[in-house]
Amino acid sequence: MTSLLKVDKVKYQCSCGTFKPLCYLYFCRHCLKVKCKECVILEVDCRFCPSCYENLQPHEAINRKNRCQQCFNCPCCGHTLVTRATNTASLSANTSATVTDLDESSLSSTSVMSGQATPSKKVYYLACGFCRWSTRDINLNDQLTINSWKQQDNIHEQRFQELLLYYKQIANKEKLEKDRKKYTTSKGGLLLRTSSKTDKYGLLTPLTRRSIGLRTTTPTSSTTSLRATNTAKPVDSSTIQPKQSTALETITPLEDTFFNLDLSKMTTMKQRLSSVEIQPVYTDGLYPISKHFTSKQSKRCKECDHNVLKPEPSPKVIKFKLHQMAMFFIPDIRIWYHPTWDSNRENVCVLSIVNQSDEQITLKLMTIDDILKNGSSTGIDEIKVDEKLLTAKLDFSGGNDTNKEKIVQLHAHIDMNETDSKYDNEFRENDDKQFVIWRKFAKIAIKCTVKPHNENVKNIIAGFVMEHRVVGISSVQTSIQPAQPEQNSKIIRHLVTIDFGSIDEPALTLHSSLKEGL
Amino acid sequence: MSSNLGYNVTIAPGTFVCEERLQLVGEISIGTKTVLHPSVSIIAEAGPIYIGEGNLIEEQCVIANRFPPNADKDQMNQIVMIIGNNNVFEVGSHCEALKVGDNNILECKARVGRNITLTNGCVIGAKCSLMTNEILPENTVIYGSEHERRIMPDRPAFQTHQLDFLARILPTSHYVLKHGTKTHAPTSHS
Amino acid sequence: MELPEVFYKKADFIETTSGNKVCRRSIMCGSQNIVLQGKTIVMADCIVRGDLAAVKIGKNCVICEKCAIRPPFKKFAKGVAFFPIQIGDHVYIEDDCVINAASIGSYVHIGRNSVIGRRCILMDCCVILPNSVIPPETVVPSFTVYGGSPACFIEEFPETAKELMIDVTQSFYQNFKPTV
Amino acid sequence: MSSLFDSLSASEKTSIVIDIGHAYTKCGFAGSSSPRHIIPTSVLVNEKEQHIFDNQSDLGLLREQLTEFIRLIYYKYIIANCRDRRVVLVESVITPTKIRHLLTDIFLKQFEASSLAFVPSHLAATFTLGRVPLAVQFDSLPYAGKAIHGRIQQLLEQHASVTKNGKKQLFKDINLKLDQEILEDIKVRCCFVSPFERAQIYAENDLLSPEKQRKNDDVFKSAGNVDYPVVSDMIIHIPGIVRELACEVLFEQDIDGKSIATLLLDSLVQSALDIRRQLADNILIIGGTAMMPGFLHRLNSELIHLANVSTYNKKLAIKTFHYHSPPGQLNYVTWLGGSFFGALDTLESQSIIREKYLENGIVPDWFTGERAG
Repeated sequence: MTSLLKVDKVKYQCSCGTFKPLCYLYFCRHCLKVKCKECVILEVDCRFCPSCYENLQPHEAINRKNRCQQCFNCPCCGHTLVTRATNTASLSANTSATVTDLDESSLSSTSVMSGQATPSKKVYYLACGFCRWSTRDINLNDQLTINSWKQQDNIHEQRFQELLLYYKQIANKEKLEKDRKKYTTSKGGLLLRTSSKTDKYGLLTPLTRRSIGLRTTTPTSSTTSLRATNTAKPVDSSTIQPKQSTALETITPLEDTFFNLDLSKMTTMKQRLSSVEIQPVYTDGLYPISKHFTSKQSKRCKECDHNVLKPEPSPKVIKFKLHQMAMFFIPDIRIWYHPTWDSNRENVCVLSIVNQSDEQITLKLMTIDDILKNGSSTGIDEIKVDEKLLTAKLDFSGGNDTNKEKIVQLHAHIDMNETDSKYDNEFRENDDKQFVIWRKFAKIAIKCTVKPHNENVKNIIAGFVMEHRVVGISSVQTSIQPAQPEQNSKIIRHLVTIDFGSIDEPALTLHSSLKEGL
Repeated sequence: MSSNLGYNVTIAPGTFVCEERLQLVGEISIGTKTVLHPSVSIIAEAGPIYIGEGNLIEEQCVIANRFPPNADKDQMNQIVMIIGNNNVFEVGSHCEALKVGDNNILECKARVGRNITLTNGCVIGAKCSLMTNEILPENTVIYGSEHERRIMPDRPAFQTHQLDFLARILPTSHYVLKHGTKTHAPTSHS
Repeated sequence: MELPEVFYKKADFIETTSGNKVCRRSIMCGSQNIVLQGKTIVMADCIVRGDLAAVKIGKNCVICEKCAIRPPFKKFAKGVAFFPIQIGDHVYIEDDCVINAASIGSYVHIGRNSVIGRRCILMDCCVILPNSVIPPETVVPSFTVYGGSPACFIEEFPETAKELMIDVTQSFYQNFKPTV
Repeated sequence: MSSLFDSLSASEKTSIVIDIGHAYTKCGFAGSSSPRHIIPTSVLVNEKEQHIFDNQSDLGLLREQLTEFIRLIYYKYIIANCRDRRVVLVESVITPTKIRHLLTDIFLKQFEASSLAFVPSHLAATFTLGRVPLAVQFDSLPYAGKAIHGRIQQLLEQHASVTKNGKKQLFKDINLKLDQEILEDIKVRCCFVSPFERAQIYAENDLLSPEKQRKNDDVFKSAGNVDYPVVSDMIIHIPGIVRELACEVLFEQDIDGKSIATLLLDSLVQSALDIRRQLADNILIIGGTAMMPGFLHRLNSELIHLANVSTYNKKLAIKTFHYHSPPGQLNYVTWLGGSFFGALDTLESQSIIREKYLENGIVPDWFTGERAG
């Protein structure tokens, strides 16, 4: 849908200075500023499986390593695996003897159908609907219950925990020691300490020993292929020293299979990395991978710490508790028409302006020149214009110097079917007909001229500034000063850039509704 | 260019050919228990097309026996295109392979060129196109944007249930060609 | 960018009382099983297989040329059955798509030449990029963009998806005019 | 015991450990025995995958892409709130300072991490051995992978043929440049490191020339050919010789007479006499390239060969070497070290603290010994 409307043609300046399409921007009603995704901080609201939509509490999800227990990805192509049920003929022969394959979701209905006490028993296996991989490919036995597939264990887990415990003890000791000697401890470096006193990890022990002339005892048996080389003892003997890693001399040579290999039996990098701990080399080592969760996030303004967006915590609901998108506060600008470009001339273009907010907006449009000439008025956040970005000049009055600021009024956004033209006529009377060439409900079409800066311009980018009033939520108690309703509203300005595309681009076809106005 | 738009089709009993938007060109024979959905094109341009039993050909499929590129169309001998039994041609698939064995599946929008030979039990994944010159080993699966390949341990399951169901339901809502031989004289057009 | 005007020959389209515009050159099989809830446009050479199972399409949808909407089948122990398709409101399906989904939510945009596999579920507010393959039984979550073959998560979609999609489908309908 | 640590890691404030590599990035939580994900270091730009470090000159662009990439790590891959979380970054000592500063800024300012610790990758790797880390340790160079890719392309041009649209042609005739992705796939799925003896025969006979190769087939069984299909209309016939010789680039001596093996021996020669023995007995090889089939075996043979015959014979009395095998796959060993480091209580004292950084903006270098924070 962004591609249909080509939303990246028109960009608004965010309060941080970057330019983004309006539909991607947020609006903080406390700071009264436009915020982009760099200016908000994300918070995970709910975690859920993107396949079965199971919603889990945060700690539970983290406990399960953010993976679903019911859904699996295909280790071959990454697509979701489907549980298939099959009937086995008798209890004794619990594998093979497949009668029919049927889908998992049809279980309830088939169990009713096959209710006439047949001696058959259901078993389940996982299959991929895309690359047709199945758990039978790797000779996994079919399971008697749905989703009783075990995760593969990391063979290094125990060793890891052993080491971790060891390091934790040393770290604790160091902390204690540090606390005790707080007043004397010299400030060391990051990791490499210069004094052996603080070298709790023993990183430098051999080196320091060497420096004071001590020789470490070298083991004598250099002929054994497998041996434990022990060097310096740990600094403190009270810590539990895990078994040290042993160095091997003999290395398993290259397997002969590589000389005549079957390409289809080798796994790809993607397949290997999807199971981090195992990283199988051959396809028969592939194993179903638990589905990874996705999350919904709420977004918070970095400046004032208020939420700008808060979704409903249920994964299926698309509503928001708080939905402060810039689109609902700031009128939306789109390109409606541009002619075949002529770089020496002012090209007449048509822009549309839509008000998506619930309130009527009075909009003031200014050219870049106005802003540069007049500077900013008091009480309005200054706008910095980087003229290097722009390659063309946009003007609203066709070059006539009279009355450069243009003021238009826009209706509140209402469902199109509910309005009648009475409102339109009211506003239409006040319109500068040379400028506002068409009006319907909350949408108007304005005429402007675009002239490229010089003949070498390849890509036409023009810009202008618009100004309007927004009403925010004040963090100050408003009930104390009820007499000042204006207090929490503010006039804000936006710098808008419009990318009209390449100068060679053909003219857009003019809508029939605009033909009178031009 | 003179193109012969007439056809001569032989349909075996128990076969259902939906007439709507059906495009037939050349000499075609369709075996029993085969189902053709609406909007199928079978173009026997370079020679006859023989379609076996129990095939399922879905909407917007094109099965074509084309002239090889740069060939002299008048000088050429007829080339025969043979499609075996129990194949599935899903929606929008395009098959020009001259030899198709049994029990193959062309998924949606799959394309198979004329230099390919499909043996048995092969699956060409959705939107995969195969234009090489090779004989696919049995039970090959081709899938994904990079056209990855793998070999399945078994053939894909038969579609007999679906064919039976379609045989029941199609005649109730579609005009279906009766079995027998039909010829349609070439239409001359200006 | 505003959507361009699209003109059609009045004789080519049937307009129903609820504002649906269906091309005469489309194939609507088993039309008693097809429900279009209003202001939906179905263009030329589309195939909608209402004869296999019910097809329900919501309001303000646009189904472009040569799309096939086909209820998915499911295998059972004793035969097969075709399952109804549900399509929500404000759904835009571009040219040459094959839709075998079980359900498509509202405010969904499907790019051209895509294949939506059997019994897929597309949640509200999701986007399928052009030339994608959604394998059978995939669930596409809300506010995501999926693409590729097999389709996978590409990026997040802005939270204005609903408003953008309403805008697109409504202005498409307004700009879809008969030639005078 | 495992459940104890699971509950520890379940805490919302577990620090995260990220090892941003040139090609692949490893990410996960501190105190767990493997990274959650290993992902290509790339972001999507206009729906096309773009490697982040391919273009390092434009710092603004790099920042933008890194920010996007780190956001993906936080919210797509490990699903963790970034605010007030400790971060451990495993970095290579040859990481340019500007990138280090950039990362500090992104993590502490953009993602509001409470602290950030840099762990040098070589030290991190020794953590996994649980012993006093006296070890020669060798990371199979960040660019080794790229070098092999280049070699594959070159060898394919010399030896391979292609069937395209049904026609068989020589690879070089159609002037085909393969993507890095395809080259990597060929490397991973087809190539292997040939044993030392075979490589010697190749080197002596200069079997690269086709005539000799043919002659040779009678006496010497060459590796089998592989037909590699590329997308829809092409099959590359990869001869065995390409599969076997691609990785030779790692062991050939360059203009300066350097190869992986000589570098290792040189570092032994340069170390003090009394610890050489120990170093040679404690070699740790890490990195993804070291996972190539046959790599370690070949390296060992090379080392023994060089130590016995060539110039090293006089300088070095060591004739045998011993290797460690760390508790994990070779391509994430450094990450594992970071995982240990991040799980310790002392982490904070060795990190750059956010408040301090915002105050003074100093990013201490690991060798300057400047105190963090």
